[in-house]
Amino acid sequence: MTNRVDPTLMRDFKKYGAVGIEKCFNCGTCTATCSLTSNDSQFPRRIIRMAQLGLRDQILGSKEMWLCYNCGKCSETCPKQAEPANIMAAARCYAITNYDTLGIGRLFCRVPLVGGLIAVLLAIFFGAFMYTQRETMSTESLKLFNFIPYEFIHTAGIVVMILVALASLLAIFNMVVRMARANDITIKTITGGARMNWLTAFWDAVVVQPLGQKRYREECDIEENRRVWYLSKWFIHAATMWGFLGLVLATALDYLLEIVGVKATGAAVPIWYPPRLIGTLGGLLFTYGVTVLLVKRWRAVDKAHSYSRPSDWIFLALLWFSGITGFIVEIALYLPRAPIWGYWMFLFHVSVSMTLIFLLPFTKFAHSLYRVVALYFHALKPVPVIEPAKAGTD
Amino acid sequence: MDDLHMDALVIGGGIAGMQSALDLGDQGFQVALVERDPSIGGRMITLSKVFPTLDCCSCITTPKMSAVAHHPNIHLYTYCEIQSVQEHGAGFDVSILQKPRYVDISKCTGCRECEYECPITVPSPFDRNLGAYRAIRVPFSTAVPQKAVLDPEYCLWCGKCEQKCPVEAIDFSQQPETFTIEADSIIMATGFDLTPVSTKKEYGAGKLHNVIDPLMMERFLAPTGPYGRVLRPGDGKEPGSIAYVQCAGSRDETLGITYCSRVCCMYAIKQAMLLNGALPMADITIYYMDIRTFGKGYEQFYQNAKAMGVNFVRGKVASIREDADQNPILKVEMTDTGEIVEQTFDLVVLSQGIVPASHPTVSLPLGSDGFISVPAPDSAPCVTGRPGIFVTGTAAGPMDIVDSIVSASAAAAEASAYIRENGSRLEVEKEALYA
Amino acid sequence: MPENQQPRIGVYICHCGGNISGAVQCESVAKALKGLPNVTITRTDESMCSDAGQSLIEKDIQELGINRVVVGACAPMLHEQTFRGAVTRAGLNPFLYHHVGLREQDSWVHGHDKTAATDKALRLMSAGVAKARLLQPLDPIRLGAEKHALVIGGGVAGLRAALDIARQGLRVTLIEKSPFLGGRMAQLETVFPTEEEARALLHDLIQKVTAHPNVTIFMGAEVMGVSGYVGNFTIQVKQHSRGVSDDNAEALMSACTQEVPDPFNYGLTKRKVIYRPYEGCYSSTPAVDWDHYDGRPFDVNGWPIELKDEPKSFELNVGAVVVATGFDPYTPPQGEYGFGELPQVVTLPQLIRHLALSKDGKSLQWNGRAVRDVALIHCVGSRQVDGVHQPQEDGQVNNYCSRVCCTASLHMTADLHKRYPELNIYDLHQDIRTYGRGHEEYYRHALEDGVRFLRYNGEEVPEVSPAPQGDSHPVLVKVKDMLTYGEEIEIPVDLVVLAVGFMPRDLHGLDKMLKISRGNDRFLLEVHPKLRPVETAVKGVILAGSAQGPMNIQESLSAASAAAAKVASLLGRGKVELPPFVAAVDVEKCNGTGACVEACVYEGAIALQTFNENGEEVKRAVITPANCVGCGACVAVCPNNAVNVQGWTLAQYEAMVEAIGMDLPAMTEVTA
Amino acid sequence: MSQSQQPKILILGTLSGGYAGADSTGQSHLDYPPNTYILPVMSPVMFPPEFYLRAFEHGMDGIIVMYSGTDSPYKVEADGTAKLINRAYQLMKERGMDIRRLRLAAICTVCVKPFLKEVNQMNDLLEGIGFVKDEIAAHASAIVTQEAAHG
Repeated sequence: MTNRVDPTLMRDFKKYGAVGIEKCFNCGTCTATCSLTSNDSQFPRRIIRMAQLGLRDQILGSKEMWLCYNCGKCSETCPKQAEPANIMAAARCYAITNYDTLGIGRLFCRVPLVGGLIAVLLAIFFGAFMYTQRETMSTESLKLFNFIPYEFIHTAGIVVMILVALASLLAIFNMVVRMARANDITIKTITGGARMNWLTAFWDAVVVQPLGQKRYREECDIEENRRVWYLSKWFIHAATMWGFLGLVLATALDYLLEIVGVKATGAAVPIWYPPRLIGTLGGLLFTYGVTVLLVKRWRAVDKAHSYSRPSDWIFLALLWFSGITGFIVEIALYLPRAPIWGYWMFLFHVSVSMTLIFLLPFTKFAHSLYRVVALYFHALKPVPVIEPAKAGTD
Repeated sequence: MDDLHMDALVIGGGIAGMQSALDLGDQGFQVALVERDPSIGGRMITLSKVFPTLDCCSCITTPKMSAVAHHPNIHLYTYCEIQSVQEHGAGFDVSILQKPRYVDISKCTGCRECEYECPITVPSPFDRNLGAYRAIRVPFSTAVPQKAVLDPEYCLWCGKCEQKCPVEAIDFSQQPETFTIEADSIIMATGFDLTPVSTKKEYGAGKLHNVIDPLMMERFLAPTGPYGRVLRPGDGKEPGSIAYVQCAGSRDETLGITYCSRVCCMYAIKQAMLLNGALPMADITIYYMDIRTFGKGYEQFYQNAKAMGVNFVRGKVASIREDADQNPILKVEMTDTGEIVEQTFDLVVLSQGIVPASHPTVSLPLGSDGFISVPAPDSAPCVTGRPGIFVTGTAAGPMDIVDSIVSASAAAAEASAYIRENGSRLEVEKEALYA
Repeated sequence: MPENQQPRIGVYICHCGGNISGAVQCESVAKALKGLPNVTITRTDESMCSDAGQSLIEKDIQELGINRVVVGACAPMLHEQTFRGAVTRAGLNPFLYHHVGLREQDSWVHGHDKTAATDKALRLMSAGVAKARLLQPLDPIRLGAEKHALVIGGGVAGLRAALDIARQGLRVTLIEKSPFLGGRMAQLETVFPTEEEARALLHDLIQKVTAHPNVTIFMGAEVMGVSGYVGNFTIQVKQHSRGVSDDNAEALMSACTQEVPDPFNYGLTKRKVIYRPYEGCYSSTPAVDWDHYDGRPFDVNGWPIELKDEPKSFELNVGAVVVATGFDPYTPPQGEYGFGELPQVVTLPQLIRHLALSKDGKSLQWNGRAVRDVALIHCVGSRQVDGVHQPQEDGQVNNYCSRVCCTASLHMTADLHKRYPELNIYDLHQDIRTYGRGHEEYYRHALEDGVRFLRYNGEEVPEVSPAPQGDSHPVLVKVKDMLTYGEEIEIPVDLVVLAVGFMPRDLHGLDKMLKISRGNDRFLLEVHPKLRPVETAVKGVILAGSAQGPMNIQESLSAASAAAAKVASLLGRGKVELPPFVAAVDVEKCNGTGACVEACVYEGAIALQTFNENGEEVKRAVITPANCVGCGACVAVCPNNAVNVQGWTLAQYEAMVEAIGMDLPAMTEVTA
Repeated sequence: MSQSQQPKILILGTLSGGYAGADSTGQSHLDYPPNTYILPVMSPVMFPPEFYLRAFEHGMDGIIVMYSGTDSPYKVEADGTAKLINRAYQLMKERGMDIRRLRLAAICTVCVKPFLKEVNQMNDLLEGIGFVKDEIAAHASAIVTQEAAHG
């Protein structure tokens, strides 16, 4: 296969925030420094090289960029200070933009002002829309679903979910097609190989790595971990993710309990009540994680957090607002007297959360999807290559 | 001491300084050669063999040292430090500190009786602290002058040497003395130091047992070296596999040194070739980014090394750690294939680069790289920012021996022209010079 | 005089820091030699050439009355002089010394067989001792030296050498083959790393040289013959006419219609046969290009004016010669990377000229179209590999690195980027060798300017081919890029620039006339890269600049100044000493056959003279040492062996051969 | 094994040619048989033909004259040496010696490969034809036999 150079890509990459990409002289320090890279998945240099030469298909078909957790060690040691970690982040941004065929992702990555505006407008739209459906604000106790009818939120939520799911599937499809093309992945890659290959890969891609943060925890920034665990990079990332998932789980459980008729959604329950317990813990973790991330980026504490692009801020802001408002609502819910601001906070929370979810395939949030897909392909054991029998003997 | 008048004062008795002094002396100028150490010879005399001819290094250096010592027009001041340099007309008043040797060099015959008698063993900087010598000693076997020197830091003042000395040369009462030389011109030949790697924690920050600097390897390979063979400093084992980490102190912004040190590729290849001879069974691998064998005969030298079986791998070594047996382990991406390897070696040499040596007190404008600034390299490559002061060798940036020697002769030409055009010598004397 | 007494021979064997002792059992050899007649003492030492080693010899001469010294060490080329010096210091005649090469011709080549190496060392040393027995004190021939040097070549190295020699108070004559000074440097625009204007620097230098009272310059002049020796060379020079004068130059130039490709612009443009290479050149008077002028008269105001080259020949007497003849850029053969076949392929020097001639526009224009993408290929004509590259006419490939091209190329890309920021530049290299002070900065700049670097393997060079019809670009460059894991990368470009290396120049016999040799790379050869880096094997002939090998401007300047320092040392005192190895006649044996005179081809070296011997008129051969070169042609033909080359006598050779053939009593013991 | 049991090769190398070429070979650390003894000469044009005969008598089994040929700094070296060697061949033939024992070769200062080729060729030859002393003895006895037959 001949690869034709495309000089425009590197300039493009700079627009995605790859500040140092042109400085790289391909010494390989970054790749050899990275503890996550391996001979089947080499990065960051491979990604940098593809971007330097403009090999778009190879970049968009690569799973490598999603295996990176942005620990920043490569940038710390780079002899040219080409910021490889930052280039990896830019590559992810570039991929998010390109997998999304709707063009919305492009706005968030390339035209951050518009992206930000979209997020704000969307939140206002959701808020205003729900506000039109408002009913009563009880001051006796915080009866949130008397304020905005539960059915309405539910329906709106489902509509948003379906739209998001459609857009996500489309983007994932794009990704898979490109990845399959670039890496010669066929159905046989999934079904062939070791028995239960697809299942073990799935287990690894969904549970062990993202949920367990295995490699991030064990292989990435080991020195960092030795310091204080609650400030280590993997834990902050894990706290954010676990917290978020905890909140989602709590919401889902709450809903589930209503369906099975145990309790009404939104009804005040004791602290030990599982959905509430999960929700409170999740909220705490989530708020902690996102806050630390924001502070790190704001203070540019290390190489990995030095080059924040607007899409990072939009994503973190959405996360933070949805988390913190949810938490405040939670507090309001258990105050002896229901404060009026609790209703407004609830409205705010629902709008921001919906915006966050709605924008999932288009913002940095999309990494949660692509990373799982990439991890899945990465975890597939290769189909053993059977050497064709040599004709005759020498 | 009386004030002295010289046509030129050369600071630094390494190969560049010696060559400048010889070229000026050969033209009939009176030259003072001031050296900080007790012997001239500089870095070069500590090397094993030199590229690309693989001549034994002392075969080239010692005759020059000898020629300097015997030259009627060259006045040697060893173990001296420059204190200050003041303009004086077109020339300079140079104040020099003679450090006490505690040995009267007019009496010492270099018989080494004191050295044999001395009970104190101290690490020898000549051998990069790999070997040891005595608190009183002739600095090394081919030292010029062949005179003993006592190291007061370690001396117990037991007086054994004094009793043993057959010519009563030991003089514990010596004090530092300052004297002044009036010189019409100055040549800076102050040389280099290795780039420090203590800040490079990825390479062990100088704490790994079997990771050494290239000058240590030179001492291992030198026939006059401390052990007479190549071994691991960690445990004395003979290494079966040796790796060279190129650009371990150059072209690296994390060290703050962005320039190329120019000599490391060639010395690594040279050492690899010599190791091939010394340890024929050893595997030698050189990890590099660009092989810079640019000089006359250098490219062929590189090709010969390849043909000889030295393994060249492109990729900058990312990190070095050691295993339980103190074997260094390198991690590197072999960029030709993208393969990431962790390779265990018995011995690793960090190809450290060149930084300016700590300067004597001659205030001169420096370049952004820390070396003495040469404002017009493409019209006057040896002229510094201060009239009458010239620079040569590695004081003006990384340079190999061949280039240093040529540059030394060039500096001599500049200095001699300056002396003729501006010097304070009487016209009569100038005429007499070439009569 | 100790030398007239019975020979007392001191024999010294050097370990050469293991270089010799690694293969030769030096102690055994010393022990065996001890038994030879006249050998007073034998010693071995770690390093005979060190001060301590030399002192050992001096001490033995003074204390043991040693009057012949034999040292077995490295090649005599390296240290014979060193030991002669030591012997002299001890008060002995320096020619009572004999040097045996035990390293290059024994230990280094027979290391696998230590016994044989030891035996050989013993035989060579005993031959040395045999010669030493017959050594006689000799005195060097002392000659007056012209305090005048010749510099050949008016490029930057030649100019600098001339200036520095002049500044040392010596007279200099500079001759330049072309009618203008400046050489290759004049063809450059700016220089790295300072980005100064090349011509401004050059003209500053020319100004200093031409203004110096000690300098004489001949342009359009070449060396036709060389005779003599250090201190007293006679150089035949031919100087071509300039053809025009300042008075008629403009009229003739406007009348001139004959045009030829302009070598100053590497054939990119044409110029008239009466020309100045560029505005502001030195000398400013135009000159006629005699090689191309068709001889037809010019029509000046209706008058036909015919120009004729009337070369002047003259002789120069100089004490030393500095060869600063420079280099030629490599010209790729037809088809190498499409050169000469595709109009889009140029060399780096050509592009430099092209840029100098181009007006600044929005884009770089080449071959009538705007250039968007450029590929730059390094190591064209350098680092060539046998079997991959087309050999030169002499069958060799240029396997050396040309040293300058990497930085020169990146200096060019910086300029291109500055002028045409939209240009995409691809740099195809093997290694980037920006070694010098400030050079790595160019690499950094190139990277930051967005130059894409691709690395090819020297054995699989890039391919340049015309693009298929309908492609967006006219040329495709294909390369297996080692930075992309050896994948084949295709680069569509509008222009391919070949970073050509340095070629040694055809000196039209000058090297032969000066009797200087060339190295494996065919550049002029120095004696030793460290001991005598700018001197040739011919005393008084010194190298400066890129005639010796690839060098940038800074390095050429250093080399030129170094050459000047050597000239100053050599000629400053107005006298030189020559080795005494010339023929000498033993009048006792000579009976005037005249065979020697017949055999000698050197003018005035040997002649028959009539003497009165016991009242009888006899003819005897007489030598004039300054004219004798010591070849020994007279020795072979003398029926009486009455003539010998001093220091290399037939008797000495016979004794040496005999010693080699002989088995010493101790030999079996030593080599058993 | 002592070299006295090996055929000996004498090499007369010019300082501007063969001798420097041998030094170059040494600098490249290229092995060749050790039974070679190189003597430096200014120019071999100084050796009368009889010199070679005497060298053979002293036990030199092969002689290579490594001169500088046309590259010599001495004008007569190229032609002059060739003439002298030709006369030496005559003398050798008269004595029943294999004239291949004496060779004239142009070797330059960096002629490493030609130097090795010459040395190895001569060695191969000597391995085949043996010691010169045997050859001389055989010739002498042949003459004796011949004379005896005639006598």
